[in-house]
Amino acid sequence: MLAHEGDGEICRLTLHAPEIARRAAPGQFVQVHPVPVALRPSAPAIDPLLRRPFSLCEIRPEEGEITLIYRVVGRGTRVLSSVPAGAELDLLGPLGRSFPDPRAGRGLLVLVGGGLGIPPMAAAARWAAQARRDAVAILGARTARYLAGAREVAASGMPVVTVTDDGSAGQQGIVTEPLDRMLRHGAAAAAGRPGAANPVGEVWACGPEPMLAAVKELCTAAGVPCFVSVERFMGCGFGACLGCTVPRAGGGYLKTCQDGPVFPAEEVVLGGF
Amino acid sequence: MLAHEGDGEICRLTLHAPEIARRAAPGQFVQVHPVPVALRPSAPAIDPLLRRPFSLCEIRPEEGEITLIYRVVGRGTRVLSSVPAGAELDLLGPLGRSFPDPRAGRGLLVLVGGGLGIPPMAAAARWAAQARRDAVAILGARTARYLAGAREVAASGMPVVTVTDDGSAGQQGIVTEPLDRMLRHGAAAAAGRPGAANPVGEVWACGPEPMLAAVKELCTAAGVPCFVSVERFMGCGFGACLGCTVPRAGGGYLKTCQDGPVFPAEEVVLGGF
Amino acid sequence: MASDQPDLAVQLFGRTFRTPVWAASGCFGYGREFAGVLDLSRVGAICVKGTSIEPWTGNPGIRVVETPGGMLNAIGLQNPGVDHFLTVDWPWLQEQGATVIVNIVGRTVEEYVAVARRLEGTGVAAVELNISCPNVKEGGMAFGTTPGSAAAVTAAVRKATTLPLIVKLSPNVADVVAIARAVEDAGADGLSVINTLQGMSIDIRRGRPHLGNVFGGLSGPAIKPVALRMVWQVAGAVKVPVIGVGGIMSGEDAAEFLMAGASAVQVGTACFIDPRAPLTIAEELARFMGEHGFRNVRALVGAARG
Amino acid sequence: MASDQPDLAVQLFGRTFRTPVWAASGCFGYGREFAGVLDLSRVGAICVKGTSIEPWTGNPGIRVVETPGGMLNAIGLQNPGVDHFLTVDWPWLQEQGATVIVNIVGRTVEEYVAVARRLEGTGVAAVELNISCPNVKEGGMAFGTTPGSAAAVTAAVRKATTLPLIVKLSPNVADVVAIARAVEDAGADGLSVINTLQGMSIDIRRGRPHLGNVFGGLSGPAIKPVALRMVWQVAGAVKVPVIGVGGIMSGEDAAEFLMAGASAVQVGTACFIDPRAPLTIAEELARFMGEHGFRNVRALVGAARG
Ligand SMILES: Cc1cc2nc3c(=O)[nH]c(=O)nc-3n(C[C@H](O)[C@H](O)[C@H](O)COP(=O)(O)OP(=O)(O)OC[C@H]3O[C@@H](n4cnc5c(N)ncnc54)[C@H](O)[C@@H]3O)c2cc1C
Ligand SMILES: Cc1cc2nc3c(=O)[nH]c(=O)nc-3n(C[C@H](O)[C@H](O)[C@H](O)COP(=O)(O)OP(=O)(O)OC[C@H]3O[C@@H](n4cnc5c(N)ncnc54)[C@H](O)[C@@H]3O)c2cc1C
Ligand SMILES: Cc1cc2nc3c(=O)[nH]c(=O)nc-3n(C[C@H](O)[C@H](O)[C@H](O)COP(=O)(O)O)c2cc1C
Ligand SMILES: Cc1cc2nc3c(=O)[nH]c(=O)nc-3n(C[C@H](O)[C@H](O)[C@H](O)COP(=O)(O)O)c2cc1C
Ligand code: FES
Ligand code: FES
Repeated sequence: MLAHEGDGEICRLTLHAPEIARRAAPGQFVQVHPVPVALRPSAPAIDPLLRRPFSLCEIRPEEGEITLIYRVVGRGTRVLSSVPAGAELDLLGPLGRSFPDPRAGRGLLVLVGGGLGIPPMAAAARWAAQARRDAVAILGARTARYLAGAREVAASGMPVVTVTDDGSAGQQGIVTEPLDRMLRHGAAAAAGRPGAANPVGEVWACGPEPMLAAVKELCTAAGVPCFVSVERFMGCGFGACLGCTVPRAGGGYLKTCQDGPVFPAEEVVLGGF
Repeated sequence: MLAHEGDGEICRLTLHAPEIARRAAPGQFVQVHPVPVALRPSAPAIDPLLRRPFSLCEIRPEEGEITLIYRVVGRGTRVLSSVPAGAELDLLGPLGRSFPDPRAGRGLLVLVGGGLGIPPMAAAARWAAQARRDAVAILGARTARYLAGAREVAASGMPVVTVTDDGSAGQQGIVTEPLDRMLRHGAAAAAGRPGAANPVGEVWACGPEPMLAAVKELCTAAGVPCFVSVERFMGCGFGACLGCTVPRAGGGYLKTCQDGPVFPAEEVVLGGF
Repeated sequence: MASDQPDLAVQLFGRTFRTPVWAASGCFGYGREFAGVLDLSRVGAICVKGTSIEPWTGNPGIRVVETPGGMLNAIGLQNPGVDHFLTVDWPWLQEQGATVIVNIVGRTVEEYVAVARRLEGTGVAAVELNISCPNVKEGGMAFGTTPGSAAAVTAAVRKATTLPLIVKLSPNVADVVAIARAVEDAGADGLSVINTLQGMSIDIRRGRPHLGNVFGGLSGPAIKPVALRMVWQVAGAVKVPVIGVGGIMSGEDAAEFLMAGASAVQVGTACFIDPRAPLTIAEELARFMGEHGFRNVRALVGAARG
Repeated sequence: MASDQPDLAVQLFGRTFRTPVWAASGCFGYGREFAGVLDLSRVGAICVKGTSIEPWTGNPGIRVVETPGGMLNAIGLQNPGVDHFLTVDWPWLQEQGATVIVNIVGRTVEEYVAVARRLEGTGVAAVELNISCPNVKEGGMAFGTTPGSAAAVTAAVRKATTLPLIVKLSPNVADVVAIARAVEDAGADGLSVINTLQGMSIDIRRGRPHLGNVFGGLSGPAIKPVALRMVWQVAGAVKVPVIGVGGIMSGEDAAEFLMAGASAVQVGTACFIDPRAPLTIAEELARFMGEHGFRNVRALVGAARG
């Protein structure tokens, strides 16, 4: 681990993990054990017991570094937040399916990130920018404080629309409002085409499941391909426990950790978490 | 916590604990939870779950400080050893019965410390020195490395006889050998009476239970009052769980944490731990 | 987010308990060790150490050992006997203003009955029958492991006392509901769920069991999911109040048990780590209730059964 | 302190297992997810996911949640069915050189028998009967909770297969020894002890159980003392080998089970945290054995029984 900063609630963890940085694609995640390696010499630590999944926020293969942004919500993240910079952590990854290659899709790409769904959009934004894909981001949170990762998204150079529930940053409102407008009228001022209303060709979304369900509904209505990144409690993170299932459209279950976390929206039934 | 140093196995922990430092007497102990307070905001940490008992090695009421010396033997002490200097720890104490007031006893006082039984003898030695009680210490360990606390005992100014199993410090042998000699022939060169063979009037011992049993036997044979400090697994450390019992001579049980850890040797049946 | 201070009082057995967070038997002695750090009258109720008709010496050898997220104990119900309790501890506890529940133990039905008789008319708040004791007459199995023996001891004590009668169930059974129902039918006014799970631990360096008694009772956070499941099952099957016990370390843990259907909870192992636990946990529970709009305990009880 | 490398091989059911540290059913899938991080042929044995005659979809809603020192799962035995196993997974596992034990599940005795029949002659190392499944015909209780139903399913499968037959016992019983004996008498060649303890957990913020299924199976270090106690009891009561399972996270934990009388162990939850766990733990066990002068596993088995 290289750096660890936080205000006790939102933390930013930069790790030296060359192997992961080299192989990872945006949308993938890592499984982190919050207890440093130094405290787990033979017997693993049990408080917490399991690893915790976090999306890759920044992937820097050149530096061999990755960055995670997380919120302290329970025991695991609290223990993690206390780990001093310089300590060694135990990671598994990169895990799961990434967003699709931005070169493969067509038309304007809209990234939608809600709350802690914003950090993975930073990696996605950088990917889209590198692929010179026309893209715009819509980022939303309860208040300005929870827009963690928005700076990293903006750093990709793409236009960003910000909304907050309380108006403390950007417009007051929720992410589906600007998305709905874009789907109907196209996005003005997207990369490189000022003035022109650029029709949306594809949407990638990450955030709370009700938000994902709403985004999916709008995209389905508009006939626009949509990819959603979902969250589930995870036993293993690599497909062995069958603990992280999401109902598959048409019956049965998919594993979030292995078949996802990024799914074509039409493949999954949302609203269960 | 003020300072924490160690080589990964033997650690020395100095704590700011004015209340404990003011009230404690040598032979008493504290119950330390190895997980720092910062990591136990509402729910207590469970790895480890229980507190760990450690004898007071140095008690400095003026500075409001206490020092503990401990050996890393398992999970609890390993977690404790990783706590950085400056962190806040949660302590209960002082707990249990101390050695008897050195002013009350008569004749030469012999302190016998074996291994991790040496640290409490440092506080005892200082107490005896302050009381101007004629005293001498016999300290033993497997090797020189495990003589932690011997320096602090010597700092009291009393003569110290050191023995190790392998001869890596002091004479080769075990503590009962010099004790036996002293009980038979008196101790030469005890404080203030060079040359005179000073008969032993009282023995205080702390160390592994087989050592305590041997010390007790020698003292009984010699008719010399003996106080032993015993160790037991502890549930609570303050008399509530009945988990730390030692068989009472004459039947029934005594609580190590409340009736001890220091007992008149004749009151307890040793050899059970 | 906090609203006005929620009301922690609970009415059970025709009496008001100041809070629903009680001290569990065997983890609070007879209260004396705790009097220095808390006001005993502020604890919802104190279940004193399992008390028998004659003094019991308890088990030899090592009696407690830590396990992952829990601890094993094999105290062997060491206690000074009910007469000592009545002459020495009870007067003192009354002076402290404590609400006291007496956990009673016996090797035969007659011994249980004898202890209950002695408590009659003393003013203790209730009797709690610990039916995890070895049943001497029926060959050493605990009374609490079959519906028949559990009901028999309950019925006998029921006849011997007018005090509220709580029966504390053993978790070491296949069907806790069958035992709960049998005990309710036999006259219990309430059920404490659960006592410790039977477990063991081996000292691999010495190559022998840690505990002198080989087996011990597992308590602490490790058993919380089992306790909570049994509280959920029992509370759904009986009409009498259920008191949840097992691994409660925080106000949030207590809220889980109340939401599962418990009318009150007991904290055991937590008292060893924080001797103020019954009060700390009650304060945390009040904070949780305030933040989530529960104005009184009744609103919380069974809230997750929806 | 280390002496020459101790011998980890164990002979059971007339065959040699490379180590006594096996992967527990449901925690290692069909091995595929682990092939990238370890050599499957080096794992003592792989107990594959509980496999039924037809594919099972498993439970809706949240399926796993962490608890203190443990986890609850309510997967609902999702599996692709024995035919999928035989056509897709088994050939692949054979290519990897894996030693495979097939954990079988059913809702009726006939379903268990049907799965066992399909495995006949395939060359899998053994069948492991998971008798913690709901017994549809006897009204939803698990087969493993009464000696009679446990013996009945064991006897039926015994008749249907010449493969070594291991029966995996449920810990949710009052008297595990009675069930162990019944199952041994019915023809089991070995016993796995234990499956998960039934538990639950409540999401107090949403005011409802965490798991979609309300109840789940508790695994992980929290249950180790209970598992170890049952291994000790069962190993003292039966002649067939006992395989210890429950909360094993390290070589020292494995040594505890072997010293208690287990002839081998399985690791489940540990595989989620460290996918190399079966090998890591075997290495740690070898180190412990070397340091304490145990030259082979046989010397360790039952060493604490004195
Ligand atoms: C693929 C994926 C990517 C994620 N990326 C991020 C990220 O970049 N930043 C971030 O802050 N959070 C992210 N999360 C959520 C994060 O994993 C949880 O906040 C975290 O596990 C909570 O752990 P805890 O012990 O502090 O909380 P507790 O609530 O105490 O955890 C208890 C258990 O629930 C699980 N859990 C709790 N909340 C969640 C959740 N939302 N999703 C999955 N499991 C949960 C924990 O893993 C643990 O097993 C992601 C989750 C998934 C599945
Ligand atoms: C009154 C008293 C004073 C002590 N003073 C000191 C001291 O000054 N320095 C020092 O290094 N050690 C001292 N000890 C021993 C110390 O408490 C143990 O080494 C420590 O608890 C080990 O914890 P662990 O988690 O690292 O070991 P583990 O072996 O993992 O502990 C498991 C459990 O066993 C208990 N335990 C293990 N060894 C002992 C032991 N020897 N005595 C009591 N309980 C034990 C632990 O407290 C814990 O509950 C003292 C013990 C007692 C009872
Ligand atoms: C050391 C110890 C002694 C106990 N003694 C008794 C007892 O005398 N009577 C009884 O009914 N329960 C006894 N118990 C069980 C507790 O009251 C409680 O049911 C159990 O510990 C689970 O709760 P916990 O996890 O909060 O400790 C004892 C528990 C411990 C740890
Ligand atoms: C997610 C999960 C799935 C499981 N599935 C099965 C199964 O299909 N068949 C079975 O017999 N046991 C199953 N088990 C139980 C384990 O094999 C093992 O008995 C139990 O988890 C205790 O061991 P542990 O503490 O090492 O995990 C499962 C356990 C878990 C955690
Ligand atoms: S988390 Fe285990 S299969 Fe997905
Ligand atoms: S440790 Fe609890 S009574 Fe001594």
